[in-house]
Order: sequence, then C-alpha cells, then structure tokens
Amino acid sequence: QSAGTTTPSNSPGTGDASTPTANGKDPVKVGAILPYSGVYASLGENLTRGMELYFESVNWEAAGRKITLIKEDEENDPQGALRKLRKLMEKDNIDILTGPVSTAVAYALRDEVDSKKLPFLVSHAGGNDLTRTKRSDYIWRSSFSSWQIGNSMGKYAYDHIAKKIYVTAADYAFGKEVAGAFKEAFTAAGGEIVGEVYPPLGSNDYASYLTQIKGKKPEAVYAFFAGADAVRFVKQYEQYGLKGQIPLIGSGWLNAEDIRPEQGNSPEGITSTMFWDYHLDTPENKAFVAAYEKKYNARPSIESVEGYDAARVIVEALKSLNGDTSDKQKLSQAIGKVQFTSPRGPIQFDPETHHVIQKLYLIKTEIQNGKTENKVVEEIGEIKDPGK
Amino acid sequence: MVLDIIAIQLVNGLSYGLLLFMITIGLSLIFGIMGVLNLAHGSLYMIGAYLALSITQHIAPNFMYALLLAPIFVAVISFLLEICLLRPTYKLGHLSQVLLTFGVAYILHDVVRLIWGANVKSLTLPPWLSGSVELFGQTFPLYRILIMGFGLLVAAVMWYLQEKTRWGAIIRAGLSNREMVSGLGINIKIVFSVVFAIGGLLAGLGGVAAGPVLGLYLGMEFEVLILALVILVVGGLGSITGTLLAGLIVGVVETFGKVLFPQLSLLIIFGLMALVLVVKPTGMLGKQVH
Amino acid sequence: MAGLKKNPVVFLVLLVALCIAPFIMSNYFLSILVEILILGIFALSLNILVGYTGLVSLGHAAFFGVGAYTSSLIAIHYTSNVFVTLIAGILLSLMMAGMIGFFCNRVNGFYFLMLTLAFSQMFYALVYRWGSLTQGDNGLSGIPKPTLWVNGLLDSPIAFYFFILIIFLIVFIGLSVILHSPLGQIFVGIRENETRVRVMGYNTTIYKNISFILAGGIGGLAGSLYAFFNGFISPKDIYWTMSGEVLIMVLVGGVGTLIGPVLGAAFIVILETFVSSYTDMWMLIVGMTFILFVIFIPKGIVSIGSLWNERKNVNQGKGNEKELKVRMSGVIQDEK
Amino acid sequence: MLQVDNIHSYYGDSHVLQGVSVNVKKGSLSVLLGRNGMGKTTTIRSIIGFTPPRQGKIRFQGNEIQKLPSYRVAQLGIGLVPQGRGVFPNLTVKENLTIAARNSSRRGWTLDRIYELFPRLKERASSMGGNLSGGEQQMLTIGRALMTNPDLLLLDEPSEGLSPLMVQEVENIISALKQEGLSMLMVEQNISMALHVADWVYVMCKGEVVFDGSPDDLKRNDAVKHKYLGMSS
Amino acid sequence: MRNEEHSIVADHALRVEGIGKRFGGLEILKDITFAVQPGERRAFIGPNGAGKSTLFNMIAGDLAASSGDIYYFNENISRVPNHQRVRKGMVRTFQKSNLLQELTVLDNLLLVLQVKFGLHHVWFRKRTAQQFPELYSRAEQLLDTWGLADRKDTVVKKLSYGEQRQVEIMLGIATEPKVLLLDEPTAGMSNTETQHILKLLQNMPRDLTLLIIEHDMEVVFGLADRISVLYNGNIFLEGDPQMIKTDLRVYEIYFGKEGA
Ligand SMILES: Nc1ncnc2c1ncn2[C@@H]1O[C@H](COP(=O)(O)OP(=O)(O)OP(=O)(O)O)[C@@H](O)[C@H]1O
Ligand SMILES: Nc1ncnc2c1ncn2[C@@H]1O[C@H](COP(=O)(O)OP(=O)(O)OP(=O)(O)O)[C@@H](O)[C@H]1O
Ligand SMILES: [Mg+2]
Ligand SMILES: [Mg+2]
Repeated sequence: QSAGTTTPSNSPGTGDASTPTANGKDPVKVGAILPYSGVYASLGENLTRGMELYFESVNWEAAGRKITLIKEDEENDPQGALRKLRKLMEKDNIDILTGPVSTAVAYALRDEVDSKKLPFLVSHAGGNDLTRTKRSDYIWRSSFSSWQIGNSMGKYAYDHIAKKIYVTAADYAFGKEVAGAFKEAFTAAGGEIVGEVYPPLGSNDYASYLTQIKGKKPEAVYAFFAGADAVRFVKQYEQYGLKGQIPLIGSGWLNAEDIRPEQGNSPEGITSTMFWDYHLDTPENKAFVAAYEKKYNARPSIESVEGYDAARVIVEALKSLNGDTSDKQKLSQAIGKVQFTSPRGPIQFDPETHHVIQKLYLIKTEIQNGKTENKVVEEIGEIKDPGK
Repeated sequence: MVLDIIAIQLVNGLSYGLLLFMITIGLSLIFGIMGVLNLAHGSLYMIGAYLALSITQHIAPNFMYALLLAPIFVAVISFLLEICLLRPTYKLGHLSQVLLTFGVAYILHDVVRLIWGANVKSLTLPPWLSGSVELFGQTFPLYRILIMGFGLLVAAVMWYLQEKTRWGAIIRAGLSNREMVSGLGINIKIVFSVVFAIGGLLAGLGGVAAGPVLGLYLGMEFEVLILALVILVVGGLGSITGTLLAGLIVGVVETFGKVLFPQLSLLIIFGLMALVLVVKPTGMLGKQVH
Repeated sequence: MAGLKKNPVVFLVLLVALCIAPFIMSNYFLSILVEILILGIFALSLNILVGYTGLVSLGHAAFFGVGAYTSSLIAIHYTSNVFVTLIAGILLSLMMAGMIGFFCNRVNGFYFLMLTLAFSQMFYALVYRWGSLTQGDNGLSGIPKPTLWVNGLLDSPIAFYFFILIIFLIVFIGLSVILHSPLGQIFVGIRENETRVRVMGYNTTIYKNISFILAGGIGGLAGSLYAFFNGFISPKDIYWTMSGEVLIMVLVGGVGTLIGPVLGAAFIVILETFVSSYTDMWMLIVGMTFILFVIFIPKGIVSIGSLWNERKNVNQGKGNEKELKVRMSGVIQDEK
Repeated sequence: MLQVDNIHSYYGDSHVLQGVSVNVKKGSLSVLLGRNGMGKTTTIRSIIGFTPPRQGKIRFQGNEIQKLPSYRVAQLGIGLVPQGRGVFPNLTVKENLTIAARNSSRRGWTLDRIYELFPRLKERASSMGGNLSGGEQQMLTIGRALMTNPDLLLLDEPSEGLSPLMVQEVENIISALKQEGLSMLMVEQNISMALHVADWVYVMCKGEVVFDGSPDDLKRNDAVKHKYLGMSS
Repeated sequence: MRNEEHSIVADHALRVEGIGKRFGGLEILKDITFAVQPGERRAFIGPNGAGKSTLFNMIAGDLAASSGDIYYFNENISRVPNHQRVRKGMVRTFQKSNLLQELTVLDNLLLVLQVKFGLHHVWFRKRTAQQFPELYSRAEQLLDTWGLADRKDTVVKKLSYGEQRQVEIMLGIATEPKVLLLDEPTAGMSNTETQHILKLLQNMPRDLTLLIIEHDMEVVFGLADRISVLYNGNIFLEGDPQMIKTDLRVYEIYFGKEGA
C-alpha cells in the first residue's frame, strides 16, 4: 500500500478528463489521510485495503462518476497531517476527506476542515470530543467512539464476570476515555473499582504493574491496550501467572484479529467488546471476509471493516446526490443520511452528534486446534453515543 | 506478603535492568570507545530481533540458533556499514556521524517494513524457555531469570576485552589521535571496523535477547535507541561497568517508580538522568573530561 | 553565504522575490512558504547554540513548546492580540531557557545533549499529563487566529504571510548583527576552545547561558508563530523527534552559517511534503538524502555554491564559517 | 637507506614542499634545519605518509613508499617522534608505550629498557599521558618510537621543551642509537646540539632545500647560517 | 604600624605563600613561597617535571592549589576564578599552544583585545574594522610587530608549530597585562624568532612584571633580574643570574656538565 493516487485500473477511459465541468465526468476526489509509516502503519494499511476492496466492488464509480483515492501519510503527526490536508484541499481539490487513525490528528484537522466546509468522514479516530464539543456540520464518524467501546463492557462485566475489578489502560487520552466510560458503566451497575493504573503508551515492560495488580487480588482486570502494547501486556499477563487466575476483559483490541497470532496462546479466555468480529455470522460479513481474503490472502481486521464501510458511506452519499459534489453542505448532509447493513451489522448516523449508531458484540478468545480463535458470545445491542 | 512483593519487584527491576544493559552495551562500546554516536544502534537491534524471528520461523525452529546466527548477520551488516559509510565521515566530526547514522536508521526502518511488514510481531520462545518459576511465592518468568545471567556474562566478557587486552588501549588511542596510531604501524581503520562490527554484534544480541520481552514492531528502534542513550549517559561514557550499573539502577528505579508514582511513569527515566547529570556531570562512572 | 554578505544585490533580489511571492503563488504553496519561514526561525535559533556556541542541544523543542502553549493558552483564555501572546510566549521561554540553561551548561559535549533531551522530555511529560490545561496528547485545538489592533487584519493568508515575513526578517537581520558582534564572537570562541576563552578573561558560563537564553527565546517565538499558523499544537511538537528534526535542518543547511538553517528548514519541509505524497517509502528516501549530504555535501546546502568555486578561493580560511568542529564527545580529552 | 627524491606536498591547495630531496645513509644521522614554517615537519609527514607527496618518490630500503598508508610505512621499520609530541592523553604512560610495542627481537627495545633510559617515565608509569609535563611527554614520545624497534627514526624537534641536562641526555641517546646502527632523520631548532651529532645537514627555506653538506661545511658557511638560520656569528 | 605593614606588602606585584599541590598521592609542589616586585623579571628554571607549569597554572587560577595563598598587589586572589584574574591584569601563556584552532590569527587576537577594550558587552554592532577602528588598528599594529601580518587571515591550525607558538605569545602580550606569565615562550621557535622575541621582551615597558619559564639559557640570562630554581617540589635556590650561573648544584641538577 502506498501513499499516492489510486485510479481505477479497469475503468473505461474518459476522453475529456482534462476539461473539468461542474457536474460532468471528472472524477470525485476522495482524500485519505492515514498512517503509512511508524507505529500505526499496519492500521493505515488495513483501512486502505478495506476501502479499496469496496471501491473495487463498485468499479471505482458512483453515480456515473469515477472515484479517485488520494492517499497521504498521516505520519502520526498532527502538524504534518495539516500540511497534507492543505495539499489535498488546495492542490488536489478533493471533494471528501477521510481518515485518520490518530485522534490528535483528527482534532488538528477539525478546525481547518470546518472553516473550509470540507465533508470529512472519520473512519477510525475515536476520541469522544470529535462528535461532542468539537462537533462540526461537516464531520461524520463511521467508526466508533471511545465511550462506545468502554461503556459496552460495563454492565455485562458486572452481571456476568466480577463485582470487583482492577482497571488498567494505556496512558493517553483515548485509553483514559475508554477506561472512564467502562468505570462509569460498571459502577453504575453496582460494581467496585479496586484499583487503576495507567502505564505509558508504548510501555515495554508491564512486570511491575502486573505484580502490583496481582497483589490487589481483584476479581477481574479490565484492560485497554492496542497493537504492540496489547501483545506485550497479554503475554506478560500469562508469564506472571495472572492468566487463568484473574479473568482479563477489555476492548476488542486486546485480542484483535491482526495481533492474536503474535500473542501465542496467551489471549485464551479474554472477554472483550467490539463492534465487529471476524467470526460474526451474518451474510454481509461472510461475503466481506471471503472477498477480502480472496484479494489480499489475509484475514481482515477491525480496521479493514472500517475502511470498507467508509468507502461505502462515501459511495452511497454520492449516489444519493446523483454524483453532484458541487454543494459541500449537501454532500455533508447526504453522508449523514446513509444507512446500510455493514459486515458489522446495521449502521446509521445519529443526526444530532454525527456519530455512528452500531451494535456491539461480546467476544471471547478460545483455543481451537492449538490456535486461538475469537467467538462472538453475545450481542450487546445498539449503543448510541450520548454526545455529551 | 508486602516484603514478598517488594522482593519480587526488586527482581523485576534487576532483570529489567540487565535487559537494558543488553540493549545498551553495543552502543556503549561504539560511543565510549570509538566516539561515534551510532543512532542506527536501535535499528541494528531491531534487525537482530527480526532476523531471529525469521530464523526461528523458516530456517531452524530453535531459539538458540537464532541467538547465535542473528547477531552474526547484524555484525556483518555493521561491518559493511562502517566500511562503506562511516569511514569517510571520521574526519568530519561527530555531527556528521549523527546525521549519517540517523539516515541509516531511516533507511533500515523502511527496509524492515518491506521485508517483514508493518504488523506487530513477536518472537516466541521455545517451551523450555517460556515457562515460569516460583519466586518468593510468586510466579516469575524463567526467561527473565536467564536474561539476568546472560547479561552478567556479556558484561564480564566485555570488561575483559576492554580492560585486559591491548585492544582497548589501541582504540582509545585512536580516538584521541588516529594519525599517530597509524604512525606506530597499527592499521587503525581495520581496528575501527572490527569494533564497529562487535558493536553491531552486541546490538543484534540485544535484539534477540530482548525481543521476546519487548516485542517487535515498527518504531521499536527509536524507543530502544532513546532508552539506550539514557542508560549510556547515566552510566558515563567509556565505562562498561558504568553501563551495567546504570542499567541496574534505571531498571530498579523505574520498576519501583511505576508502582509508587504511577502518574510520573513518563518522566522517571529522564528525571533520573537529569538528576545524575546535575550531580555528576560525567555520569556515574564516566571519566572526567578536561 | 559569503556571496550574501559581499553581495547585497543577492539579498535584495531574494527580498523582492519573497515580497511578490504571495501574489503569484497558490495558497497551498504560500502556506508551505510560511511554514518554512517559521521553522526557519526555529532552526536559526538552534543554530545559535549548535553552530556558534558549539552546544549541541537535543531538547530545543521544549522552547518551541513553551512558546506555542503559552501563546495558545493566552489566546484561548484571554486575548488573541498578537503582541500580548507573542511577548508572553517569548518571556516564558526565556525564563525556561534561563532555568534549563543553568543546569545544562554545567555539563559538556554529549552529556549536554542528553541533559537538554532530559529536560525537554520532562517538559513533554508535563504537557502530556497536564490534560486539564493542555488537553494532553489530544493537542490543543481551536486556537483563535491572532489579531492585531483591528480584528481580522491577519486573517487573510497574504496578510499572515507578511506578518511572518517581517518577523523572520527582524530575527534574521538581528541575529546576523548579534552573531557577528563582539558578543557573538565570544560564542564562536567558546565553540572552538572554551578553556582558552576563559583564560582570555571571559566568564564562559555566563556567555553560554546568554546564548542558551537567546536561542530559547527565539525558539519560543517560532513556537508561538507555529501555533497561530496551524491553530493547533500538540505534545508531538515538543517530543524529541521535533528537536531532532530541527537539528537535522541545521545540519543539512549548514552549521554555523546564517542562511544555512533556513535553507535546511526549506529543504526538509519540501522534502517531507512532497516525497511522502508520492511514496510511503519516504523514510528510505529521506534517509538516503541525509547520507548523501554527509558524504558529498558535508558542510550543508550553503556550501554547494562554494563546492563549485572551491578551486578559486584557495585556503583563505574564513575559518569560523567554513571549517567547523563541534564539540560533542565527552570522552575525547584535549591534551593538556 | 632513505631517499627522498624531489617531492611536492600540499595541504589542500597550498603547495608546501616544492621539490625536496633528502637522503639518510644507513647508520647515519641527517639533520633538517630551518626557520619556522619552512616545511621541515611537512617533509617528515610526507615520509611517514600523513601528508603523502603528490609528486616525487620516497624510497626506503629499496621499496617505494610514497603511496603506502602510514601504518604500512611504519611497519616497514620507520619510527616517528612527531612534533608537538602526539602523546595519547587518555592512555597511561605504560599504555602509551605498550601499544607501540613491536619486533622487540629486532633491536631489543622493550618496556624495561625504555624505563632504564628514562627513569622518570617509570615513576610516572600509571599517570595519564595528558598529565605529564612537557618534557616528560617528550621523553615518552621518544620512548614510544623506540618501542616499535625501527630501522629508521624520524625525530621532529626531539629536544623541544627539555631542560639543558635532558638535551645532553638526548644527545647521548642519539649517539648511542647511531652506534647501534639505527639511521635517523632529525629536525632541530637547537642548532648546536644538532651539529654535534649530525652526519649530514640540510637547510630548508620555503619548501625547498637551500643548503646541504656536512656539519663542518655549514659551520664554515656564514652566509647560510646568517640568512637561513639567523645565527649572528 | 598598620600603614607600615601595608606599604611593605604593597610593594609586591605577586606574592605566593606556602603553595602546595598534590595530584592524588603525588606531591608535586610542597611549600612554595616567593614574592615578585612590580616590574621585576623573574625566571623559573628546573628539571622537567619539577612543577614549573603547575605553579603557573595555580597562579593563573587554572588549577586550584592544595594549600597556600596567592596575593596579587596585596589582594588575596586564591579564590578568584581564572577569568577574573585576567581582568585584573594577570595573563598567562601556555607551554603547549592552546589556541582557537579553527579561527584565524586575527580573530584569535581580536577576541583577546575585546576584553582590553571593554567591548565584550557590545552585542548589537557587527565587529568590523569600520565599527571598531581602535580595536582593529591595535590588532594590525600587533600583527606587524610580530611579523604575522601576512598570516592574519590564516586559520591557526594551518600554521606551522613554531608559528602557532608565536601567536600564543602574542596573545599573552596583546592585552598589556600588569603581570605576565610566560611558559617556555621560545620552545619550538627557530633561532631567528627566538632572538626576535627576546628583543621584544627586553623592550617591554619596565613596569610590566614578568614571570617566565624557560629552558633556553640565552633567554633566561638575557632577560631575568632574578631566577628561581625549582627542584623536588621546593624553590631550591633563588638569586640573581650571576649567582645562579655560578652555583655548582644547579649544574648538577639542571645545566648538566657543559651548561649555560
Ligand atoms: N594543516 C595544514 N594546513 C595548511 N597549511 C599548513 C598545515 N600545516 C602546515 N602548513 C603550512 O605549511 C608550511 C610548512 O609547515 P611545516 O609545519 O612543515 O613547517 P616547519 O618547518 O616544520 O615549521 P616549524 O619550525 O614551525 O615547526 C607553513 O607555511 C604552514 O603554514
Ligand atoms: N593533572 C595531573 N595529574 C597528575 N600528575 C600531574 C598532573 N599535572 C602535572 N602532573 C605531574 O606533575 C609534575 C610537574 O609537571 P609540570 O608540568 O608542572 O612540570 P614542569 O616543571 O613544567 O616540566 P617541563 O619543564 O617538562 O614542562 C609532572 O611530573 C607531571 O607528571
Ligand atoms: Mg615543524
Ligand atoms: Mg612545563
């Protein structure tokens, strides 16, 4: 996957591409600011794969207009991303923006996008405020919010897992928001938090934290970690003898599809919540997984679905406008009206908050044939971000 | 009970400290002895870890082979690096080497991504290494105990090489006046290449040894680099013993710091470094600078 | 560089070009130019330390951050008047530079580098943790546009450009005077041989502190401007990578020259902007560029011209700007 | 033994040696004299290979060495006492001596013999080279050069910074070395000392040899002495 | 009474009382006491490693004494840092040239002269010949005197060894100090240059107090009013040149059999 421009490979050539007209045959330009280097590179890659898979399925066309995807590296750097945004807006004249992974980047882009009235479909970054205090008429989010992730586990954990829980999360705004939402829901249900600790993002050693947690003897541990942190945390959880003794619960990134193979058998028994799972048994998901595996010869991840859905939202919005992107406000409103059944289940936007309304699922990791697999245990149902 | 926890945390700290020592020793050698600030050190470490991954996955599913082979590969890479890139820069001064090795780090970052992809990876230990033992009534990973022994062994070998052989003196002489050393009939260029290769070997060794604990992912090299630089400075330049001591102290302080002041985790290590330097401007065991 | 001094015509031509640039450039390129000027100021400030006083700092982003956060917070909570915010930003970074400098200037060479790094990382941690004030790692967004006496005077990109250009010129010309003044020459002396300069009768510690504070203040100014330019600032901009990036700008442009760091800033901004749009292997390309620089243009972009006519000006050492030894290593001991 | 034949050496673009020819016969001592900045050190540097000549030939025991890297030149059996001493400041006196140790069977110079020659060095054996006094450093460099057991010794102002007593000592050592068959090329500012021990004398001015002859020839030649060496009588 | 004492002490430009120095276990200087009158020219001789340079280092404040006190025109300067001693008019040169290698001869000189002219606080005026005519004319004058005018724009590291030594001495004299400490000024210099420097020093104003370390007897006897011989960590002998020249013990430890 590379930054740059993807143009349809098998679409019919258009002779008059050089003479742009208001509502003519010139392509719709979709700008994507996603990480292609650094720690988050694999997320960017999967998001892109998902998007391209969907665009390909519609032949890179919507309402008769070609779609051009212009990719820029987010570099996990807000200022760099702003530079890219200016390029996309002023040089490439994009019609719609999508991305990013980092919440800080999303916040950085927010004002510029808002003031230039550019429709912006957030396809991953989950910071709560983006659809709360930093809401914009032009920004919609099809992925998730940290609140959705954390909240979804609260009540279930109290009812089915434990009454006294230790909370740990990576020390950054998003991690804290997830933990906060969990704590809120868990204590509201009647649970007790016996302790909490927030190791720095990218901690390379959790030994002392784990010893500490173990000493507190909680009934379960709720953890939010992702990527390399999740691999280390879950493995060390096993090495320090907590696995099997104290149930580990958390968000779906703890035992996500793309990192589980690297965790060996250590994630066995983790219970987590997420808005999608590889094994989700719906026709939409089956079709998606099959198509994805055929094209990339790899399992899709959460981010693949996000990309796939974002692409679909864009295409549906364009269709509803008959391909007319001249009015940014209309385009933005059209995005908000899109709803369909995605591989993750039915999704639609909350017109108030501009945030996606979606189902969440309870997922458990088991050992099958000597390898770990996730299983969807239960459907938690539709969770709508309160927007406050 | 409380004492048990303190004891186990101490072991945690010491084992983490020796891990840090393993990560730093190559950098310490190259900077302390050759005066080259090798910002590609983290990258060499990373390559060691990734090579070990490939070796265990494709060549021989045996961690011990990886521990042996991967560092040698890395040593060859650094040997070539020294000859092709670093050599012309000695006369240019330290900052040029900083820029050069940083460039190398950038390149290796993409090279690793091309070869191994952007996904998080992990180096799996064979069962006989991945078990746990009981320590002070707590479960403790066996591998971390072995790491401690291994770290001490490496320290002993390094100390011997530097203090007890003529090599150490030749290299220190080359550092202050290369011209004169070659005027005494010593091919200082080769000596430097070999030292750099040994530095690479140690970086690779660190990568293989620490990989199973710290994980493999893009960007790990810069985290490791910063960590290693801190240890290097806290210990003082040019002192293997200093590096060892610094590793242990940082390991223990960080382990207890995380527990006692979790809010400050982010700055424990830098705070410690600042404190050491303010009190002792040449690090704990660094030689006095004129 | 030498040409610039000898040849005011070149300087004038450049100035005119900078003045008409906004009228012939698209907004996008203008924004890149603005960014270059701001980061140019930042690189200039670091170069006072690295290039003139010989103190290699890897913590310069701290001052960028102090300036940026101070100005932004004042703009958000009190007033967006540009003079108030800028002056506050500069004052605070001067103070912080005084404090950090006091400690850092007690150590030498590589230890100095690492101590500056330590302080800036601690400041980073502070900003990161102090979420109630700084919004933590989410970054401080929604920074209002700066205002002059009359609201809206700086709103247009062109007006903002000229505002930055004027500040840039003030800094550039100011520094060119200061660094060539008797005081500036003491800095150079310290770079070359601190003990000797001490024996010449100078209290070098004071002069090192002066240069540190000067660099910190201007670095803070750059930070403030940058926050206004992007309307956003995050801990990422204080992280050591930012310190490293500006150091690279200085190195690539030409250490110890006036225009060098600015050229370096331009080069790096352009490289990063364009290369990463075409390939995601940009780190590889950027890395190769660094290596090529070290091997073929070790004295930086400024020296490209003189590589040309190296033949001509034979060993007439205008030494303090051409040959440069920056004291880095702590282990290399000077002979008695 | 050593023939330097019409060499031209440069520092960057400055043309410092403009056709210098110097010879050292086996077992003899040739001396280079001249005012400051005339190219004496550069001649020595050209021979050892620090500043290789761009033109001309240097032959040592029949081998052409002008293109060899300096460590090869040294290995062929040329020892160097550089100007300004070039002591390794961060090594102890003993380390300074031992890293140079080579071929002790050839001429029999060992650490013990050096200590015998300069007892002062033995007293300071564990001091850092950089902490020695000027004169002690000078002794150390002479000792260090001998530790390589050379056939030809290049001495660049060996008496600089030495007390009169030590100068006599060095003079004696040089005579003794000559007795042992060592060949030497020496640069000196202490003319009287140089003329005592020299077999042949060269006087340099502005990168060229302007006089060459025996010490007695020079003593008789007032014009050269006055013009190039600033000697009044 | 107090007045009387004061007047006696004030006669000394420099008075060293019981200075000792040890490096670790090594006692280099034991108990050095001497006084130098204003305008006196005092030479220090002694075998290599006797501690002459170390003594200068302590007088100049580059090295802290292990014991004892140093008085400069009746002021105890033992705790005054080296750079302030320079400001007070006490300047030293180094045995091994210690210059700003990458700067030109002129820049080295200007940096020294800046202090003399009190320009070190000037920070908003470029240092050019037009802006600071006095500074520059003084520099040119010095360069002429030293025969280094044609070398003024050469980077110091490109000078030959002897030339660097000349610059070193020039820097010492440039600021017209009250007390000048010269550490082997003519070492490494050719005959011609040695003569030149000797003459220059001889012609220095008589109110300059000069302390010089030398191994070149021509210079020592051509210049010194008094000579101190350092040996075994003590001042072994102090006297006028005639006396030193005729003392047999000095031959034994310093001059050698042929001697001066
Ligand atoms: N590194 C250098 N770069 C450029 N020029 C140099 C360099 N070293 C010496 N020179 C010049 O070369 C000329 C000869 O220098 P050299 O050192 O050979 O003189 P020398 O005869 O040994 O003098 P001295 O008696 O002072 O040691 C001098 O004019 C000097 O300025
Ligand atoms: N920093 C130090 N550490 C240890 N020993 C030292 C140090 N500095 C000097 N010495 C020792 O002190 C003694 C005196 O040195 P000093 O340089 O004062 O001698 P000197 O009289 O100037 O001799 P020379 O005539 O050879 O220059 C020497 O033996 C030297 O080795
Ligand atoms: Mg010479
Ligand atoms: Mg001395």
